[in-house]
Amino acid sequence: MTKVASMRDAVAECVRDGDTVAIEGFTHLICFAAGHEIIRQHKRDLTLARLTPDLIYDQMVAAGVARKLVFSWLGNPGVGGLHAIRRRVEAPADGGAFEPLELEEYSHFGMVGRYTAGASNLPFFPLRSYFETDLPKANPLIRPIRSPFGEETVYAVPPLKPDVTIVHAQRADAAGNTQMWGLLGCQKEAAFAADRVIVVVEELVDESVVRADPNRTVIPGLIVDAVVVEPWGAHPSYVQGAYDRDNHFYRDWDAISREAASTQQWLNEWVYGVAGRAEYVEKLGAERLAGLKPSGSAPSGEVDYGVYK
Amino acid sequence: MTKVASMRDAVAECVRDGDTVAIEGFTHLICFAAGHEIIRQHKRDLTLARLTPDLIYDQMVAAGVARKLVFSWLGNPGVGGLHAIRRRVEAPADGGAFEPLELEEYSHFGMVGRYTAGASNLPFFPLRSYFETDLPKANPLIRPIRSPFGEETVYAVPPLKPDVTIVHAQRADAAGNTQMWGLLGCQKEAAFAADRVIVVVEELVDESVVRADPNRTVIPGLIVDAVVVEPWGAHPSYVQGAYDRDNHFYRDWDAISREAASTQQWLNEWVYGVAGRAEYVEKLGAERLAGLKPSGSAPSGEVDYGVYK
Amino acid sequence: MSALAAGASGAPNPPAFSKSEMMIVAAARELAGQRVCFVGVGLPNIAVNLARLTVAPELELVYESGAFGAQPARLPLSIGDPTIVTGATAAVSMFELFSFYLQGGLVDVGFLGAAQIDRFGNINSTVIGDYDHPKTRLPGSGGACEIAINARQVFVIMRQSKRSFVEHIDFRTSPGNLGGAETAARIRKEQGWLGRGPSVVVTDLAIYHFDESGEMRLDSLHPGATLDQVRETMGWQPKIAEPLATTPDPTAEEMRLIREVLDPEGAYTK
Amino acid sequence: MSALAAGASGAPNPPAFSKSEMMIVAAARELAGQRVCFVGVGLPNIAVNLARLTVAPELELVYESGAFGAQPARLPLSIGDPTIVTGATAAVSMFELFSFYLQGGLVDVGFLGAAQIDRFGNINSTVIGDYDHPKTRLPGSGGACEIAINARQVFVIMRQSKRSFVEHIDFRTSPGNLGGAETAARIRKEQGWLGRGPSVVVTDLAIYHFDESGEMRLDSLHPGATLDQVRETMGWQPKIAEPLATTPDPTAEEMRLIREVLDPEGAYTK
Repeated sequence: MTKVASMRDAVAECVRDGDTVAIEGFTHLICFAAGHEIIRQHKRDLTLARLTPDLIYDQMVAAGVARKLVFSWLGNPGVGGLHAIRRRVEAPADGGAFEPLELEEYSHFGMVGRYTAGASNLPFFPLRSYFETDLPKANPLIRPIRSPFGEETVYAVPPLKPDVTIVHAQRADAAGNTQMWGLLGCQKEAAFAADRVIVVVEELVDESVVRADPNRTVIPGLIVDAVVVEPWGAHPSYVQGAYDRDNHFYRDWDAISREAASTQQWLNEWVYGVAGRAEYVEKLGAERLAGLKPSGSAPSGEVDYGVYK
Repeated sequence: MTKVASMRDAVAECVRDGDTVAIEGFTHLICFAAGHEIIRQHKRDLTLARLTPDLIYDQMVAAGVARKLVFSWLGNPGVGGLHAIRRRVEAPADGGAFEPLELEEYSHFGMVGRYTAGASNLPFFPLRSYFETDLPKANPLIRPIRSPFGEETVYAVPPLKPDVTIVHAQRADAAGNTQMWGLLGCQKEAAFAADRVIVVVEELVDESVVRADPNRTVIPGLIVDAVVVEPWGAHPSYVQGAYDRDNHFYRDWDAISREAASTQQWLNEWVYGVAGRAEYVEKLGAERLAGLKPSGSAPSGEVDYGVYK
Repeated sequence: MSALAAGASGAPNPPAFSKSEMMIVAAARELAGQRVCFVGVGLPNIAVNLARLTVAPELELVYESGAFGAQPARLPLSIGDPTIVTGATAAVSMFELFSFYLQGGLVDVGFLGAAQIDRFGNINSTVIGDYDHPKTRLPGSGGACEIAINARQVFVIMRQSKRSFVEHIDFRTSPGNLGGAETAARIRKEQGWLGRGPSVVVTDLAIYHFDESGEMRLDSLHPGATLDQVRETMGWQPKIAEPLATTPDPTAEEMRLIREVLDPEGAYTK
Repeated sequence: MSALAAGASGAPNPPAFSKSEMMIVAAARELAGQRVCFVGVGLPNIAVNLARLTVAPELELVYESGAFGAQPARLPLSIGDPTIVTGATAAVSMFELFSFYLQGGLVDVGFLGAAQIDRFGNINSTVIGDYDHPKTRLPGSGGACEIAINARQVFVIMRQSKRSFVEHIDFRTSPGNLGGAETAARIRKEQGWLGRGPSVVVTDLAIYHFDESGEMRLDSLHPGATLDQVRETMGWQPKIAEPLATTPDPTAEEMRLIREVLDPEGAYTK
């Protein structure tokens, strides 16, 4: 039974107003294509969870889809701040144009622990972070817990169970068995923690490709609701082996997003103004895409699983 | 700097009387070669940790190296009991010949959680197991812990930090960067939890082989003390892609181990009577080995990491 | 276990079958409609593989050892057989398996064997006798304790005898319906367990399900088995369904699959 | 940051260098003898790569994003650059990275930047002003909170100013020596932390270490920087080492590596 769907259908069916949505991927494999489709479908009141909101949530916040962020590091890596988000965080009272945005803040490991607890049906996840910091005061969901062995106290974070998790990957089969390589982030934990999962891939492959290397499978089709085939779907983020991070765009965004008007103009052109990712890719142009291709191939080599009859 | 060592030197240097030793591997990649060397070196008073003590710990217990087992399932899978261990567990008082063997018992997930806590420097690991069972009464180290979020109580197990963990794998480089495929068990968690790590491999490979596929690396050289190259070192367990489980031996062991005398005779012939694994393999004979080779090759296929200059 | 029973259903040329074969077939049939099954060592291994070839073609097998979506080229001799990895859709660590698949609630049916079981489906697989000075030291929990708690439902497959079907088990390794359905349901709810506990027990003589009070009820006698045999091999007076069914004989196809495809050497069915 | 300082060491043809370059070089030198370094975003990225090419050839880089033993073919522009994965010895999940590598105690040196730091090395990277109504919303912890707790020692690299070197930080994101060495040592011991806390702060003007009381002590002034400049850019009166050293100029080789090999576009050193 195939789960292959268009991005439009996958988002329409899986993402509902008011949902908690996690588009994960740590620097790598961030699915901008899905974020843009959520904007185009005018979803509202979303709680957006991600370790690093990155440009994708800055864009989604600017487009008005979100009422809350759950995160651990809020910035444009190596460039600076996220201006659309900061506009709603720093001036909630005087700037009548901007509704306040609720923030729920952890550390990286705290977010990883939250997804892990969510995926494991644990009521909490323990970690050594937070002791003697102000984070538990800022976020009352970070709570101390005493070890039943000895005197140590650690902190606990609650499970995070997104309504929808969206992950990008190099490839999947039609049943949703998904393989990825390079930086793995917490794509797996976020997917297992979610009620619904959309996998977006560069390439749809035959089941036999997946079955040839079962240790490479990160997400089993069992938990996947839709498989969307969307080449370049992670741009300006990247896909190991397929294309590079578009660092120029990350820098350009700093200027684009400094004013609400220029931000809206960009959204009009690059999100509302295109029907979907294929049109966006065409608009980027062949030259830009070519500049993002790896300069060469770095094959993994093969291993042998052996036939046992 | 190479960490390649002979099994004799690796065991002599890393395994000390009184140590807690974990030879891990769930059905797959169980390093019998290391267990036999520990017997030959007459190590004493070891605490042996493993989810499934399997034949290897039955042999080590019969040889008198152990005073305690930490485990979750005590049997010869698909065959029956472990007789050498049962002799010491079931008749501790009347059988003067056999010293009692201390048992510390968990469930599979409890053992996995213990290694995970050990590897993570956590004072405990929480899990939903044990509630309304007699296991916490039998083992006071299984303790209830109340969630700081809501009314739920889960159980906690304490960290397990072996003095030495020994894992078998398909391949490693001389620095100890280790790759394996097939069933992964809890080799990784047990290795990260340990103070010292011996990796035993079928094949020593150049660093470039490991670096070609960084996602395949399960154990980094950083935590490895010795790399022992010992083809067939897992027999009668198996190595995915290299050789099959010797199910006949697992069945034969049931008869061999039923009496203390026949058990000792087997140890004399197959452990004390050989200098090391190479001689053991020669003794097994070409025909037996040939019967254990996979019937064909099942290549994983390659993926491309891309060159980014 | 080599006792053969003639088919009792009046079908033409009923195949002869052993008690073990009947038990495997009955267990396999109970899997109809299930999706994800956690496969432990022993009889469950052949029962689930039979189900996949008959009543539950969509059944996904999660092996306790970490293989998912296995397509074994031979009947795996153990749950750690290399043939369950080659060609599987995923091979994962035990941390992932127990955390995300089992405790995370993805397993519809967990199979358990048992040395002792009581009327509420509580299970002992640890010791016979006193824990510290056991008469018989059994393998212990393995994954049984967490399967009982986390699998959406639990199937038990075991041979029955006065020593195994007992009024009081010597050690509770895996919780069933505890002291009855009410307590069990309350605790499972309060504690956020995803599992609903035991739902079926298949033995060499009969099939049991659990009634509203959480107690085992004899629902179907295997062909050739009698109520007297059942009573003689239980430590309590069982509740009996009205009417009491007779388990349909293994079909010719089920027998062919067991004997020719799944277990030609008779490793499970001797 | 384009202010150039003439070399003060009297070496022939001393290369001109910027304050940022001096800061990177000084941080790199502090890594001599270290084995495993956790690499965060920004300046640490270039400092550790310089150290690996000079004083610490055995240094193993653990990137926060999950790459270990990276051999980047270009200077990674971010900690998530694909070039740090191709040819690495391992690429692991963040769960594994934070659980086993960092919290497990394998990281010798963790690098932190900061928006504010106090005399005891406590760090703020969350907000300026009130948490609920901030004047400036900063990125937040990322991994900084757990790096401060778990790395065996912590190096801080940041530019100094009255706004960043403050008597009281507005928010404690990462614990340093808390209220002093005694409390910090007690808590770290009682709680089983493997980290010993901050050990060095490198700024654009100077190098600081921490004395027995856990307080930052000015140990070395960079060439061209004065005590007055230091005092004008700190919110407290710093302890000053006797004698106060002068940081040796960047060597020609260090400058060549920064400008020609590591950062030819000047992304970090502008």
